[in-house]
Amino acid sequence: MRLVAERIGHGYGALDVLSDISFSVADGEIVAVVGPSGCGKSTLLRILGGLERPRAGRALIEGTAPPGSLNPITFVFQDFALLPWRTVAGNVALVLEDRPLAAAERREMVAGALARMGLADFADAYPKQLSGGMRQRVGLARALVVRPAVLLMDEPLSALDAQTRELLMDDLTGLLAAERFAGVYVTHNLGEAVRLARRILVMSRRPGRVRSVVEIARPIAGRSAGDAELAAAAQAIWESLREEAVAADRELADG
Amino acid sequence: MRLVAERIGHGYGALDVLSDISFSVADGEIVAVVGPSGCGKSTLLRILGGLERPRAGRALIEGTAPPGSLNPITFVFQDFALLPWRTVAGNVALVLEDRPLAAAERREMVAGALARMGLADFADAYPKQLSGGMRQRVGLARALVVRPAVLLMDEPLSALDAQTRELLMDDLTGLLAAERFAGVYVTHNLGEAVRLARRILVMSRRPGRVRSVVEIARPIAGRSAGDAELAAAAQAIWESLREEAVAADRELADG
Amino acid sequence: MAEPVPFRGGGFQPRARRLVAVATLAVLVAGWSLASRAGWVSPIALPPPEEVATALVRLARSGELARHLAASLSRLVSGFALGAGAGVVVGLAIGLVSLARSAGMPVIAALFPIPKIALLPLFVVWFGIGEASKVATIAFGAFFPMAVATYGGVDGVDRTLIRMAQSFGLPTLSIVRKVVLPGALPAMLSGTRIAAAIAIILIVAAEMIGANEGIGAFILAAGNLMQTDQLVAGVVVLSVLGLTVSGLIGAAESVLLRWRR
Amino acid sequence: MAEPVPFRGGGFQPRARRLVAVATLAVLVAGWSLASRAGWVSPIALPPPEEVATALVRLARSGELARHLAASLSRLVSGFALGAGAGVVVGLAIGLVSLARSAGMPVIAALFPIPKIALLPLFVVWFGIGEASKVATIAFGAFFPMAVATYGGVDGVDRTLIRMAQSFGLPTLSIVRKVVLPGALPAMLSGTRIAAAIAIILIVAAEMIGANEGIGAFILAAGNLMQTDQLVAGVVVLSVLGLTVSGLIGAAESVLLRWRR
Amino acid sequence: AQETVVAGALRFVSNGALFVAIEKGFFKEEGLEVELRFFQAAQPIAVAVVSGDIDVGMTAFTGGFYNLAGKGGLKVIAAQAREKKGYEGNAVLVSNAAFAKGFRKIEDFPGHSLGITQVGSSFHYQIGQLARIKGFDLKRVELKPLQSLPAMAAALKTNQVDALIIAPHIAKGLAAAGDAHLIGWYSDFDEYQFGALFTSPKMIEARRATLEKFVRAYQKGAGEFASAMLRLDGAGKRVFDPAAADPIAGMIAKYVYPSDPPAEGTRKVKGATFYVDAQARLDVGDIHGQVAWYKSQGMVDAAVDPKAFIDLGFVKGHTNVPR
Ligand SMILES: Nc1ncnc2c1ncn2[C@@H]1O[C@H](COP(=O)(O)OP(=O)(O)OP(=O)(O)O)[C@@H](O)[C@H]1O
Ligand SMILES: Nc1ncnc2c1ncn2[C@@H]1O[C@H](COP(=O)(O)OP(=O)(O)OP(=O)(O)O)[C@@H](O)[C@H]1O
Ligand SMILES: [Mg+2]
Ligand SMILES: [Mg+2]
Repeated sequence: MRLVAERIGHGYGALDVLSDISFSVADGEIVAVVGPSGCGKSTLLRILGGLERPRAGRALIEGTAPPGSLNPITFVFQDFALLPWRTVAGNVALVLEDRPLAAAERREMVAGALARMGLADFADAYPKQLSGGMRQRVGLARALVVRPAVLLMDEPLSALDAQTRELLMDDLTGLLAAERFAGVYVTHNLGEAVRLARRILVMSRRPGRVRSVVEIARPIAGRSAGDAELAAAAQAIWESLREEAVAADRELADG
Repeated sequence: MRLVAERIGHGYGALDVLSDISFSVADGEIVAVVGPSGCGKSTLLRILGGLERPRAGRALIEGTAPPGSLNPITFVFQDFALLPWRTVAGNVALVLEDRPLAAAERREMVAGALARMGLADFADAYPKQLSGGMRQRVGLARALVVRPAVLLMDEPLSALDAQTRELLMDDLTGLLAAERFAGVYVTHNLGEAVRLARRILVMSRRPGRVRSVVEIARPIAGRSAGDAELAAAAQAIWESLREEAVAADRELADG
Repeated sequence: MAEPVPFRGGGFQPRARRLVAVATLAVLVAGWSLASRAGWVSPIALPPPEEVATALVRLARSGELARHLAASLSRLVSGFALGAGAGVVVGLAIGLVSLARSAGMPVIAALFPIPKIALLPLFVVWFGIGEASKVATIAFGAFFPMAVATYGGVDGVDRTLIRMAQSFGLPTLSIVRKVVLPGALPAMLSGTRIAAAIAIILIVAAEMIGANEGIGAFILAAGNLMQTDQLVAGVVVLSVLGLTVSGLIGAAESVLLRWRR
Repeated sequence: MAEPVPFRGGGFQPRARRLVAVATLAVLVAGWSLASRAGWVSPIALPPPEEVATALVRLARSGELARHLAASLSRLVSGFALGAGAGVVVGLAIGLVSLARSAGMPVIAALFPIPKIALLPLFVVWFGIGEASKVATIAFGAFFPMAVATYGGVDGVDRTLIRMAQSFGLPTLSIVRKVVLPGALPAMLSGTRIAAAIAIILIVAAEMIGANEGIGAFILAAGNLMQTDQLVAGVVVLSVLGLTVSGLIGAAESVLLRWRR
Repeated sequence: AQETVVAGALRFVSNGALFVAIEKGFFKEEGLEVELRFFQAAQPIAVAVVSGDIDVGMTAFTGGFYNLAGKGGLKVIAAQAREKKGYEGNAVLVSNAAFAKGFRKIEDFPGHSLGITQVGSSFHYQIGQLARIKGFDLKRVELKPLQSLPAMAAALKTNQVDALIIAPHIAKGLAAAGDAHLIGWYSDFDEYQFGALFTSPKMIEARRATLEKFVRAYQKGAGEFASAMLRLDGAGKRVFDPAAADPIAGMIAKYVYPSDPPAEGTRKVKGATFYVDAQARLDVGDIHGQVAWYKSQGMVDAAVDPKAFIDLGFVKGHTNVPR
C-alpha cells in the first residue's frame, strides 16, 4: 500500500498555506517533513490522514491495506491526545471499542500493545500520573493496536524534554525497524529527521512548497546518535533552511 | 562577584528535593546544571536567586556587585514570563520603573536592550504576536536591561522548537561571550550544556545531589554545533545519566 | 565579605486557615448577640442570635421544619431535574449542531436576563396555582445556566481529542459519548453548582404563589408578619441548604473528576 | 487502483449564523402572533405580540418608559457601583491576605446562597422604604459575585509572573498594581457580567416596596392589574436592558483585554 | 351522593357568610360538599377560577380582577362585603408625625403619602374616590405600594408613610396603641361594593343547577351573618348581642384565626366585621362606577364591560342596576 500526495494545495480564508505538494510514501518507507514554523506541515498531515479536505489536489491510497489492519492510516499526535479521564488501558481500548471484536480478543490486543511499549505496569494509571515520555508511549501503543499500515506522526517528540526525547527516539527507531511501518514524520528537529527517514522533504515558508528532497540510503537500524555523516546531512539541510527559519521567527502574528 | 551555594538542602513537606549541594560560580563563568526530571534543578535555581529559602545551607554572594548593576542576580525563565498586557518595550521597561532613573535614561536603556536583541522593530508588539523565539529574546532583553552580574537561566530554550532553539543558541553564545556575564544554566539538553558551560554539574535523581562535575576548558567562542569533541563529552554525560533518566521517566506521580 | 543572597520571594499565596474561619464566624455571632443585648440593634431590625436559635429549635421540634423542608425539597428536586435536564439537552444541541446553535443562542441570550419574579403572574396563568407553577419557576431558573454551561463545556472540549477520535474512525455517537460528554463534564458540574444556587434562590419566589408549606412560604409569612426571628431562622435554613448542596456537588466533582489534577 | 483517502474529519464546529438567528426570532414571534390570532393561546395566558408592541410604543411615546427607565437605572448604577466596588475591595483582600481569606471566605460562602427577596423585609427595616433599601438590595446582590470573581481572578494570576516581578526586585505595591490587577482583570470582567445580570434581576425585587417609578414597579403593577400586554412589554424592556449591559461589558472587554487572543 | 364544589377564599372576616353557611350545614342541606381552598393573596383566586383549578371564588374587587373578568374568564354572581353608611369598614389612619404637622382630615391628603398594598387594589380605588368626593388631585397623593398589610402598618408606625386606608381591626389596634390617629371611616363618605362571589362562564354552562344550590346556601349564610353581626341600636350605632353574635363569630374565628384560642378569635372577629347584604345582593351600579374609574385611570382596559361579567340570574333583587 502506498500513500500518495497529488498536487495538494490548501488555505484558510485568504491565507494560502500549501501549494502544489506531490510525493508518495512507499510500503515500509519513512518520509520526514521539515520546514520553518507555520509552513503547513501539520495541515499537510491532516490532509493525508483524511481529517481535512484539501482545496486542490488529493491524497490517494494506492493498493490495498494489509489484511488485519483496522485503521490503515493512523496518527500519532504532538500533544499525545490522550483522554485524561481514561486509564492507560482505557485509552488504548478506546480505538477498539467500536470494532467488531470479542471482548477477550480486545483485551489481549490492548495488553499486547502495552507490553510492546513497556507499559504493562501502567495499565491502570491515569495520564496525569505519567511523565511525558510515558504518555507518548501510550500514544504509540494506541497507534500500534489498530495495526496501521502508515503512521502519520506530527512532531511526536517535540513536547518532551531532551533526555526523554533521546529515550523515545531509541524506542521509535527500534519499532520502525522491526515492524516495517510506512510513516510520515513531521519535525523541526533535523537530527530526528536524519535518524529516521529514508527521504526528507524540505519545505519552503508559507505557502509551503517542496523545496528539495534529501535521500538517505543507509538503513535506519544502522544509524546512531553520534553519527558524523548524518550530522553533516542535518547541517546541510540546516544551512538551506536557516534563512527561512529566521524569517519565520521574525514574523508578527496579526491581532 | 562570586555566587556560592553552601551545602544547600531543601524539600517540600515530606518530599526531599535537594541534598547537600555546594558549588560556586566565579565572575564570567557559566555553570550548567543537568540532571533527570524532578531532581530539583529549578528549586536550586530559585534558592540561588533568593526566591525560596532553603531548609539547609545557604546561597551567598562573595564580593560586591559590579557598579551600575541594578539587579545583580537576574532570572531568565523557561516560559518567558512576559506580561501579556504589556508591549515588548513595556515588558522591558517594567523592571526599571521602580528604580530611581530619569525617564529619558530609562527609555534609552530599554531601546538599547531591545536593539541588542534585534527587537528594535518589535517594541510596540504584544507578546501574543511574537514567535516563541522572539518572546525569549524579550526575556533576555529584560534581563540585560538591569545590567546583571549573574544570569540564572532555567531551561531558557526548552519551550522553543528545534530550529528556533538553534537560532537562539547562536544569539546566546554571542551574548555570553561578549558580555562576560556569569551564569547558571539549567537544561535537559546536554548539547546545550557542552556548548555554553565551563563546568557542568551533573545531578542525581531526587533528592538531588551533585553526582559529578565535568569541566570543559575550551573557550565558548570557539565551540560550534557540529563539534565532535563536545559531542563526545555530551555522549559521556548521557551514558552516566541514562539509567536515572529512564527511572525518572517511569516514575508515577501520585494522585 | 560573603553575604547571603537577599530573600525576595514568598507571599501572594494566602492560605485559608480553618481555625480562623471558625473563629470569625464565632466572633460575628458573639458581636451580634452583644449588640442586641446592649440595645444597639433593635430586635425588629435584627433579632438576637439566641432568639433565632430558639426559633430554629422550636421549628425543628414541632416537626414544622421537616414539613417545610420536605415541601421545598420536593419542588427543588423536580424543578431542578426538569430544568437542568432540559438545559443539558439544549446545551448539547447548541454545542454540536449549527442549526440549534444559530436558533438557540439568541433565544437564550434574550430570555436569560429576565427576572423570574416578573413572570410569576404569567406562570400562574400557564401552570395554575398548584405545584406545577412552583416547579416551573424553579425549572425555568435552572434551565438557562445549565444550557449555557453545557454548550460552553462542549465548546471547550479539546478539538485535538475529537480529531484523534475521528482519525481512529470512531463513529460520531461514540465521539459524543466518550469524548465530548466527559470533556464537557467539568463545565457541566460547575453549571450544576450555579443552577442549584439559582434554584434555591428561586424557592422563595416560587412559593410566593399559593403555597402554605415550604421554607420560602415560611419566610414570606414571617416577613409579612414582621416575625424577624422566624424570618432569620428561615434564611439560616436556606443558607445551610445552599452550603449543603454546594458541598454535595463538590463531593460529586471529586468523585467524577478524579482524573483531573 | 488508487482511491482517495476517506474523509473522516470535519464537524464538531457548529457556527452561529446571524441570519438563522434573526430568522428564528422572527419565526418565534410570527408563531406566537399566529397562535394568538387563531385563539390557541388565550390573551390571558399570553397577549399577542402586536399588543405588546403597541404597549411598548405607547409607553415610549408617553414618556413613561423614559421615566421608569431613569428611576431604575439610577438605582441600578448606584447599587451596582456600591456593591461591585465593595466586592472588588473584599475580593482583593481575600486574594492577597491570609487573614482576610480565612475570615472572608466562610462569611461569603454562608451569605451567598441567601435569596435577596427573603431579606427584603429586613432591608426595609434597616434602610426604610425609600431609595436606600432599593439601592441596598441591588448592591447586596452585586457584591457577592464580584467578590468571588475577584479573588478567583487573583488566585488565577500566573505565579511565575509574580515570581518574575519579585526576582527583579519590584516592590509589593507595584506587583499588585502591575501584575496582579491586570492579571485578574479578565476574571473581574466576567464577574462584572454576572453581577450586572443579578443587579438587573433584582430590580423587580427591589422595587416591590414603596416604588412608584421604575421598570420593576411598572412590571409589578401590570402583574397586579393583570395587564399582561404591559407586563410582557416591561419584561421585554428588562431583557433588552440585560442584552445592552452585556453588550457594553463585551465592548469593554474587547478594549481592555486587547492583549488577549 | 354529595356533589363537590371547590371554593377559594382568603382567611378574612369579609368571607364570614361563606364560613357560616358551611358551619351551619346549609350546603349539606342542598346536597353539596364544599371543599375550601385557602389562598395567600386575592389575585390567584381569580386566576384559579379562570384556569378551572377551583369552581367558585370570593375576594375583593381589584383592577386585576376586572381585567381578568373583561377577558371573559369570570362571572360575578353574588355579593361579598360592602362599605355601607353607618357601619365600620376601612378606616383612614394618619401617622403620628403627619398628624403633628397638621394632617387632620381627608382634605389634607394632597402633598402626603399613602401606603397601599398594590397598584389597583381596593385601597387604591378608595383613595381615588376620596379624591373625587373631596375634589383634590389624586396625583398629589404619593402612593407607596408595600405589598402586605403588616408592611403597611410598620411603615405607618415608623412614619415612612403619612397615611393608610386599612381594615377596621388593624386601624383600631394601631389607634388604640397610640401608633397612629384615626381620622375617619371610608363609609362616612361613600358606599362601596367591596367584593363578590364569582365563578367561570364554563362553570355556569356546565353546572348551573349546582351553582344555584350553592348560591342559595350562601345566601342563607349571609342572612345568618347579617342578623347576628350587623344589629344597630337606636342611635344607629352597631351593637353585638352576645347571645346571637358570639356563636356566629366563633364559627368564623375557626377559619380566620385558627391558631388563636376561641374566645380571643371571637373577639377579633367582632372587631373586624364588615357589612354584608343579608341576601348577598350586589350594588351593581357601584360596580359599573368602579370599572369606569379604573378605566379613567388607565388601569382597566377600555373594552371591559361590567354588563358582560355580572350574571344577575342567581340572586334576585340586586340593587342599583343600571338600565
Ligand atoms: N484551522 C485553521 N484555521 C485558520 N488558519 C489555520 C488553521 N490551521 C492552521 N492555520 C494556519 O495555517 C498555517 C499553517 O499551519 P500549520 O499548523 O499547518 O503549520 P506547521 O508547519 O505545522 O507549523 P508549526 O511548525 O508551528 O507546527 C499557519 O499560519 C496557521 O496559522
Ligand atoms: N512549590 C512546590 N511544592 C511542592 N513540591 C514542589 C514544589 N516545587 C517543586 N516541587 C517538587 O519538587 C521536585 C523538584 O522540582 P523541580 O521543579 O525543582 O525539579 P526540576 O529538576 O526542575 O524538574 P524538571 O526537570 O522537570 O524541570 C519535584 O518532585 C516537584 O514536584
Ligand atoms: Mg505543526
Ligand atoms: Mg525545572
